Amino acid sequence: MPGSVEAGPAVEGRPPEVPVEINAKWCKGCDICVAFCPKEVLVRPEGEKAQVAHPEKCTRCGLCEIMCPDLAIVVIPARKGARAQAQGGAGDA
Amino acid sequence: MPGSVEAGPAVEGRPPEVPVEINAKWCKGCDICVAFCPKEVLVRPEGEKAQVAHPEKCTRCGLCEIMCPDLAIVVIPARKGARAQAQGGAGDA
Amino acid sequence: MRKEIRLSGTGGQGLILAGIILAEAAIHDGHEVIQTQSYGPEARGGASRAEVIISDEAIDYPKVGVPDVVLVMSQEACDRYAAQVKAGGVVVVDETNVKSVPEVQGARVVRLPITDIARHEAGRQVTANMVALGALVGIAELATPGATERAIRERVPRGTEELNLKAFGLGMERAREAFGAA
Amino acid sequence: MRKEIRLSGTGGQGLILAGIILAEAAIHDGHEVIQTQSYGPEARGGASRAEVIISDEAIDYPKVGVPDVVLVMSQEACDRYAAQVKAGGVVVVDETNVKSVPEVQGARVVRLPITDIARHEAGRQVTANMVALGALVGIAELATPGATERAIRERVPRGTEELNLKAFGLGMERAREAFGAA
Amino acid sequence: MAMPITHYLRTSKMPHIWCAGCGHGMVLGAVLRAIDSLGLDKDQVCVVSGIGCASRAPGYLDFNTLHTTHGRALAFATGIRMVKPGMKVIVLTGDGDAAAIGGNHLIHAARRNIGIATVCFNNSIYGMTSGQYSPMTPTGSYASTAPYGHIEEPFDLCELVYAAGASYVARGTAYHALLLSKLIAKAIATDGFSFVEAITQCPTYYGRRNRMRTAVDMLKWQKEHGVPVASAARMSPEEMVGKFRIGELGTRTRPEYTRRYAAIIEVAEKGEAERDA
Amino acid sequence: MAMPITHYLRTSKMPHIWCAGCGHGMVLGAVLRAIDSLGLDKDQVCVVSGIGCASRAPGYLDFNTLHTTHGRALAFATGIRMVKPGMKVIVLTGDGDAAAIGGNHLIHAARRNIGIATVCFNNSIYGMTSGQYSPMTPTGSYASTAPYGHIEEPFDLCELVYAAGASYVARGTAYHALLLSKLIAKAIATDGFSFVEAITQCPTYYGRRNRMRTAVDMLKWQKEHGVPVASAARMSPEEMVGKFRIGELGTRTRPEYTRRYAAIIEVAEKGEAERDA
Amino acid sequence: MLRKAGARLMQGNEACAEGAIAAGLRFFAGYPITPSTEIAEGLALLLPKVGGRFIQMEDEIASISAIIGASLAGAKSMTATSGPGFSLKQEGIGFAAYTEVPCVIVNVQRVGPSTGVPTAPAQGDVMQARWGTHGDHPIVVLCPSSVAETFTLIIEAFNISERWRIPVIFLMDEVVAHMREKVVVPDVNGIPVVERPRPQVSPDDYLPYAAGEDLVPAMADFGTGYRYHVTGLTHDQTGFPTTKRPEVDALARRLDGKMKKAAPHVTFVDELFADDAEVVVFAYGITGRAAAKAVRDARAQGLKAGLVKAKTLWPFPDEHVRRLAQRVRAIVVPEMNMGQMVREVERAAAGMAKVVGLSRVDADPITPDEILARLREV
Amino acid sequence: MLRKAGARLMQGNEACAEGAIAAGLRFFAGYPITPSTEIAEGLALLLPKVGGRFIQMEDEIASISAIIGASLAGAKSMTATSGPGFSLKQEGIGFAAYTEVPCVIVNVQRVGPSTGVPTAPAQGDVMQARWGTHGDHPIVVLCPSSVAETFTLIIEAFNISERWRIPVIFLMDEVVAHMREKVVVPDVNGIPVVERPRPQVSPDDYLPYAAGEDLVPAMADFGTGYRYHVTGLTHDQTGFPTTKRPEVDALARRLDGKMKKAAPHVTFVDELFADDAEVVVFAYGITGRAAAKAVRDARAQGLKAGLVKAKTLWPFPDEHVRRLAQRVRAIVVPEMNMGQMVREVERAAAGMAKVVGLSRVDADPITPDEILARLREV
Ligand SMILES: Cc1ncc(C[n+]2csc(CCOP(=O)(O)OP(=O)(O)O)c2C)c(N)n1
Ligand SMILES: Cc1ncc(C[n+]2csc(CCOP(=O)(O)OP(=O)(O)O)c2C)c(N)n1
Ligand code: SF4
Ligand code: SF4
Ligand code: SF4
Ligand code: SF4
Ligand code: SF4
Ligand code: SF4
Ligand SMILES: [Mg+2]
Ligand SMILES: [Mg+2]
Repeated sequence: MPGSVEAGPAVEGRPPEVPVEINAKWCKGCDICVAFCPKEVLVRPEGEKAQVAHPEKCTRCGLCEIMCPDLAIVVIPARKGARAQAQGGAGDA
Repeated sequence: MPGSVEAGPAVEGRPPEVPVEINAKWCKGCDICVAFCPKEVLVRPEGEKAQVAHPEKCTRCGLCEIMCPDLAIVVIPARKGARAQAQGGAGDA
Repeated sequence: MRKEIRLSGTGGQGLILAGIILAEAAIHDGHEVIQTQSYGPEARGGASRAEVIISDEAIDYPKVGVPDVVLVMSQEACDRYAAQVKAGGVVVVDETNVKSVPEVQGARVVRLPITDIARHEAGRQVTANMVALGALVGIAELATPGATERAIRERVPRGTEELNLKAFGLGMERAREAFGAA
Repeated sequence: MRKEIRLSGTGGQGLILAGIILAEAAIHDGHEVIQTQSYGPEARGGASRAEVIISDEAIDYPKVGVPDVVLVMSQEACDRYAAQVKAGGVVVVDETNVKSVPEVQGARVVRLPITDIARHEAGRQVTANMVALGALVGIAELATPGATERAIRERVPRGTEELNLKAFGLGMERAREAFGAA
Repeated sequence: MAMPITHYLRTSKMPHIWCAGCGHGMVLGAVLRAIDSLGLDKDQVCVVSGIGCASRAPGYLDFNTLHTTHGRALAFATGIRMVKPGMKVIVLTGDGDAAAIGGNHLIHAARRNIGIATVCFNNSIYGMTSGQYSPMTPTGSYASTAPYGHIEEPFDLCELVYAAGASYVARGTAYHALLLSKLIAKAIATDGFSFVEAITQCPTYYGRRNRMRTAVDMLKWQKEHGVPVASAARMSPEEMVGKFRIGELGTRTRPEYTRRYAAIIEVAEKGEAERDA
Repeated sequence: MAMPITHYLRTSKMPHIWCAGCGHGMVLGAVLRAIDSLGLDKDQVCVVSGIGCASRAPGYLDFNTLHTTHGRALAFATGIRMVKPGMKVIVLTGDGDAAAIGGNHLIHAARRNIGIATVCFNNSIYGMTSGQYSPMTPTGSYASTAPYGHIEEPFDLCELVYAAGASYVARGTAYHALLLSKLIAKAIATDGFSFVEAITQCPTYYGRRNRMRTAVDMLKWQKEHGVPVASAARMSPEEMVGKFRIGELGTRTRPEYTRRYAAIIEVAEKGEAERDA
Repeated sequence: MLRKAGARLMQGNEACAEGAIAAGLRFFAGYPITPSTEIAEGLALLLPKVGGRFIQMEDEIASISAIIGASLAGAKSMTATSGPGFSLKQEGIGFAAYTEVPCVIVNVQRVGPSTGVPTAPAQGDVMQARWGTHGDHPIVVLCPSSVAETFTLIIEAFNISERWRIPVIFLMDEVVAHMREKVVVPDVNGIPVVERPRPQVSPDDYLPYAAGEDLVPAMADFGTGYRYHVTGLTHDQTGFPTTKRPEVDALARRLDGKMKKAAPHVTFVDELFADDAEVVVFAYGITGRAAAKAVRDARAQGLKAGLVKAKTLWPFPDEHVRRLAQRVRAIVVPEMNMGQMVREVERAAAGMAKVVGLSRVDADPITPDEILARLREV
Repeated sequence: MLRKAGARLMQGNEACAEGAIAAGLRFFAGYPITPSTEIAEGLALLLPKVGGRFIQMEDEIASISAIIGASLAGAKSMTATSGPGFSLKQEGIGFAAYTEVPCVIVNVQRVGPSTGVPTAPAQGDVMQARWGTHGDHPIVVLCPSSVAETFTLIIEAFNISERWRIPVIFLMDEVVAHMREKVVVPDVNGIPVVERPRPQVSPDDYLPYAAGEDLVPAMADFGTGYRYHVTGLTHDQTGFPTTKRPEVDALARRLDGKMKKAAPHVTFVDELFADDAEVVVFAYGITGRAAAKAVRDARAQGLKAGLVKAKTLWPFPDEHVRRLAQRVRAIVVPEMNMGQMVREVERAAAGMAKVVGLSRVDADPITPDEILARLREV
């Protein structure tokens, strides 16, 4: 049970360092998150696991989390608002 | 193979004696022909097979033949016309 | 004591039920008992032949061999089974349905208009099986009348007890008369 | 003559095909041959390990015991199989994928950047299996180059013959250099 | 009719085993009249059934006949049709045979649109085994395995088979015997999978237990409850409650399976296939 | 979401065995988000599957889980539901498992309207056995057993299940993951039989053979071909050619099976039955 | 109990249904087939009276599947069928055996193969009952020869199945199923009812396929807080799939070992005059009744005959037959098939006694006279 | 023929598919299952090339049903599966056996019971192959131990099935199915192909189930003017159902008799050093290969070992084993199951030789060393 996943939602008042956590043990490198992140936050160098390349661009839309087939991504919610955005994400289009 | 059934359609020019032939070996006495003959041509005394009681009333509508579950009835066609009537019989209603 | 009984006729005459009631009566009387039946080619239609073995001892082999008592309630059954009876046994024939009885050697043949009795005297043809049962009990003492009456009460559809008991009584009565006279 | 060869790596590296081509080449050379493979927990995914036995006599038992020649094309395969080699045998290691080789006793270890050769010299990474095949043929003389080339021509998808033969040739060449130097 | 019905019967096997008043004989008659109306060559007709009272039908018919295992008639028929695409393959089956144990073969034969005509003798019960409920037993009826009244809803079998992909689906009744025989003729003539649900009576096990004492009662019920599609179209949903539609319920045109396969053979004989590419 | 997804996972069994890019993981995520949205007690959820890649799902889930034989999940689930009508019984199945070998159990569970929610992971192929055609493989596609191109037509599975009697049928895709999870939540909440077809990708055996090289390509295909019911209603049949509808495709209200059975028990315990009458 | 204790006339199938309820049956799923149908019909009526549930499924495969599901949910479960349906249930039986889910499968034998003669008796499924599903699997097969025995033996069937977590095949024949006999129904309290071993540990400590000395793992009902996994794949102690060689081996050997542990407790054999017999009949089911009569008749004629009537067919009473073979001249094995259990008797006798089969395959039961004749020959 | 004669590398499943076509296979219906799937995949590609037809059915029951139908229509037919599917096909197999419809059923064995280990080998279905369906039925079971043998033996399977109108079970194991070996494909003309006996009489005189001396009735293809009836009910010579006792008896005994007549023609056993052996191995399938090596190794070590490799498992080579038992000290029976054919060897040996099983059930094949060790022990 990798710690990064277990970390779960951030504790109120202590903002998470990264908006998105990727469980490298579970990631199989399918590129789905990379391809569908609307903000090009993620990258995956050949032969490696997905990585957060541009955390600053992340809107916490949640799309990568719900689309990762390996359940390897957790989007850490910002204090408020971020989650709502996910509901209207491209995943539902 | 009872002869009565094998007799088949009447030979042109020699009118059949009875309009309806009932193969007693096949009849199981279900009363369907009796109940649905529109002209009350047929009867079935208790414990016996169906019989033609009133041949004169028969219109050769063919209903008894197509409704007999034991394929025990053959309506002998009159020289012409009779068959056509069957197409509009109650069986189709 | 060991008695083998075969009840034969056509489907719908209620012979299985008669066999069951006879068997239950024998249990009430404290005997061992087995009831079997034969089927048509497939389940549908049910049996037209019921057999009962009543014994004082445990019954090993459950099939009737040569019966002591044979009931025939149709011509076909009569042709097939009437002659297969133990020497000294009894064949009970429903005269209403059976017109000719083959020669039966060494056994008594009792003729009774069973179905007619049911129809006209008991009041309903469906009680022919009870009339027949009465006849069997009356003639061959297969079970005590009391035990049989109890078995009838327990088995027949609610509300039909009296009708069936009446038919049973008639059968017993008429059989005794006929048996005496046979 | 009897040689047992194990080709190991990960799914998708084309090792089964390499094993098949090696086996067919051996048939062209007039030998008896068996090729086997191992599967994952279910059919899906296919095998990651192929084995070939080449012999002059009929082969009774088809499973490879301790192989004469081992090819390892992934770190995991190397960790598992490199050390299981016959004394006097050869282990061929794809340096591109294998970073550390465990101690192997009594056998020669030949290191070659197989995948890199495929990618950069043959021109396509998918030909790594042919480079490896060339290496095996070059080092261990499991089949004649001519028979192997014929087998490659017959097996690979139409239109890719030359690419694959090139990769095979490169593998053979580089292996002979390396083997000499090992 | 060009031929007397006995032309198609193995008369030495008659009378059939069905009970007095059983509607199966009426449906069988309709099948034979349909075949006769199409003028088929007896040698080129193959009749296949499963197990049940209905499925005993082929034994009486002078065709190539096959009485298979319970529920599998369509799968056997598929093999026959694949090998002899020129034959008329007809499946005669019961509601239990077709819709209970055989339900999967039914929907798949329909999906493939293989050229088999299926006539389902629907008596709403398992006759052969003496009256257990079937997938076509109406809710609330009694059956030997529904002593408290049946709590399941039946299929609309025609709708199901059509949803599965059949080319032709229709419903008739034993009572509407001439209509039935026309529907069956149409089904047999269909180039693709066709299905006719023939509502029929089992007086012995369904009727008696459900307050319809005789076959005649049951036929009257059929007469009163079967509504021709054209009339049904004019009726309100309320008026249709408890009633059912009879006639052609669905037709569509799609290529028949064995013909599609013949095209594969043509390609393959020339040596073309994805794998070879 | 009230709980992180790992709350419902047997994390020690992860990573799962599915291939990189396999849509099954996405559908599984949708299932878990649906369960979470309903706030179900893990002890009172039972997840049943058959055999196939899709059917490996229950092994990863921290519920009462049962991995049965190929095609029979719904029949096993029926037994569970009958004995424990208070439990949420969910079947996770593949298109082969549900619609090929399991087709009969599917239509009968729907007919009975037994309270089981079924999610069919439809990747149009038999993934587990390496790519043979399934009853959901589109005509013309290639598969290991269709080397000349597939000649059968697939089911419209939602239509079929609805025609069989289901209370709720819906279709979603792996790509439309949030919609999918809402549909599944609705299905689980349904009092009766419910069915969700989840279109998902098998890049390994379907995609590669059919000119969709990557999972991303296949997801784009889903995005482009899945049309929400509301939009579909505004589109012409021509515009819909090659496309499919997603969303709720059928809902109806009928009494749930185990509740009907409970009424029988009530009657029987009082000693009433036709036979006794 | 549904019916009062005491002497009653019961049909074999009725005794099967009522005995099952007495044993604790609470779920039945089936598909009608002659000559087993009365079992389903009886249970459709009786089960809801005791709060149990009956369902007629779409086929036999669904039926066996449903009872396995029901058993996992905690209910004692049963299905009933005849040959064709029994063949269809084989895959499900293998699943139950491998996952160790208690359940009882009744097969009322009729003339086979295929559809055969649905209303006539045979004993043609005795080998199938042991070997019908693929792969090695533990199984117990019981076979009654009277209605009264049906009542008591079906209770044993449940008790064995629950105690050992082994599916039990209850193999009747058409004669026993359809005949009616006197049965003395015991008082409820007189009926020993066994429950499956349930876990004594907390869910956290529960290993669903870890077994103690008796090799029987404890079984939790679904929905009681033990959230575990059940699979027909080869599994380890945790219940999850494994392909590790030692674990694959361990499961196969534990199941085999469990069956061996259970054997002495589940092998029921009746004897009649066997102690001093020179020739014995080995028989089962309805044939055992004819054999009893034949043996009595033989004794009456001065022939030292004896009877071994197996109520448990599988595990085969090897030891019993072996001991017997050491002291008798010959063993006659009458069967309503072309010779099935006789092969087992031959194997167990290992050449120590002459073994002679007696086959009757015309859809009628073997008679005492036929057996007697064979006894006099050997 | 599809491929040129000559030496080729072939996979076992490929040899099965190609051999079948060489034998005349023209219809295949199947449902995919590991480790048999390559047979179906191969035939999907190859059959249409020879004008044959392939269909993937909705399940295994439909598959066996379809091939029986196809065979009645005149095509040599086959299906292929593995354990779970083989269990499902049992009812259909019984139908084919009873109606005497030629067909070949391939079962590539994997670890069972139930889903087991789909990709790993076992020999756990050998008893099921004989007894899997209900009722007495004739059946032939062949079992190859190499790819080359697969090619030739599948041809025998068709020839036997057609000649004797008996379904033939072709029992492979995962090792043989998936390994590749050199096969010398014979020239088309070198392959003996047998056709079913077709009627020599006119349709009017045709009795579809009346048999001559060989007890095999002539079989007309559907659609060729012989309009006859086929049923899985017990039938008389005309093919119509019967419940008459003598006819029921006659059918059962003819089928049994036919099997006995066929036996000498269908029982194939290979021997290695068996003539002067003191201990022999009885083996089959892939285990036969390990045994051959073990026996050679034993001889090399001076142990007079021999091998009997059964290519026909059923009818069991009783006589062969009996004769052997008379002259050897012990028979070792290595099997990838908990001990199945060893029971038959025990029975046939009837105490004359020691019979010792050797079970391996961890999903790996038995090695020559394991067998050698056992040979040295006994
Ligand atoms: C595998 C199998 N299961 C069950 C049966 C028993 N069985 C024979 S016919 C039948 C039902 C027949 O019902 P249906 O198809 O509706 O025909 P009907 O008798 O009503 O005409 C059943 C369950 C069987 N023969 N084989
Ligand atoms: C009785 C039986 N038949 C066949 C198989 C082989 N088999 C395993 S999974 C499968 C198909 C799975 O396809 P699907 O349900 O679509 O699942 P996917 O792998 O595509 O997710 C088959 C045919 C089996 N295990 N059991
Ligand atoms: S979607 Fe998931 S598995 Fe795929 S690359 Fe991204 S993190 Fe890895
Ligand atoms: S949460 Fe949205 S924006 Fe942020 S990485 Fe994921 S997909 Fe991209
Ligand atoms: S309908 Fe036919 S069977 Fe019925 S009484 Fe009339 S003739 Fe007889
Ligand atoms: S033909 Fe018409 S009128 Fe004449 S008897 Fe028959 S039903 Fe009556
Ligand atoms: S039982 Fe019913 S279906 Fe069967 S023959 Fe009799 S009436 Fe017809
Ligand atoms: S084979 Fe296909 S369905 Fe199976 S895990 Fe891989 S991608 Fe998914
Ligand atoms: Mg019906
Ligand atoms: Mg799939």
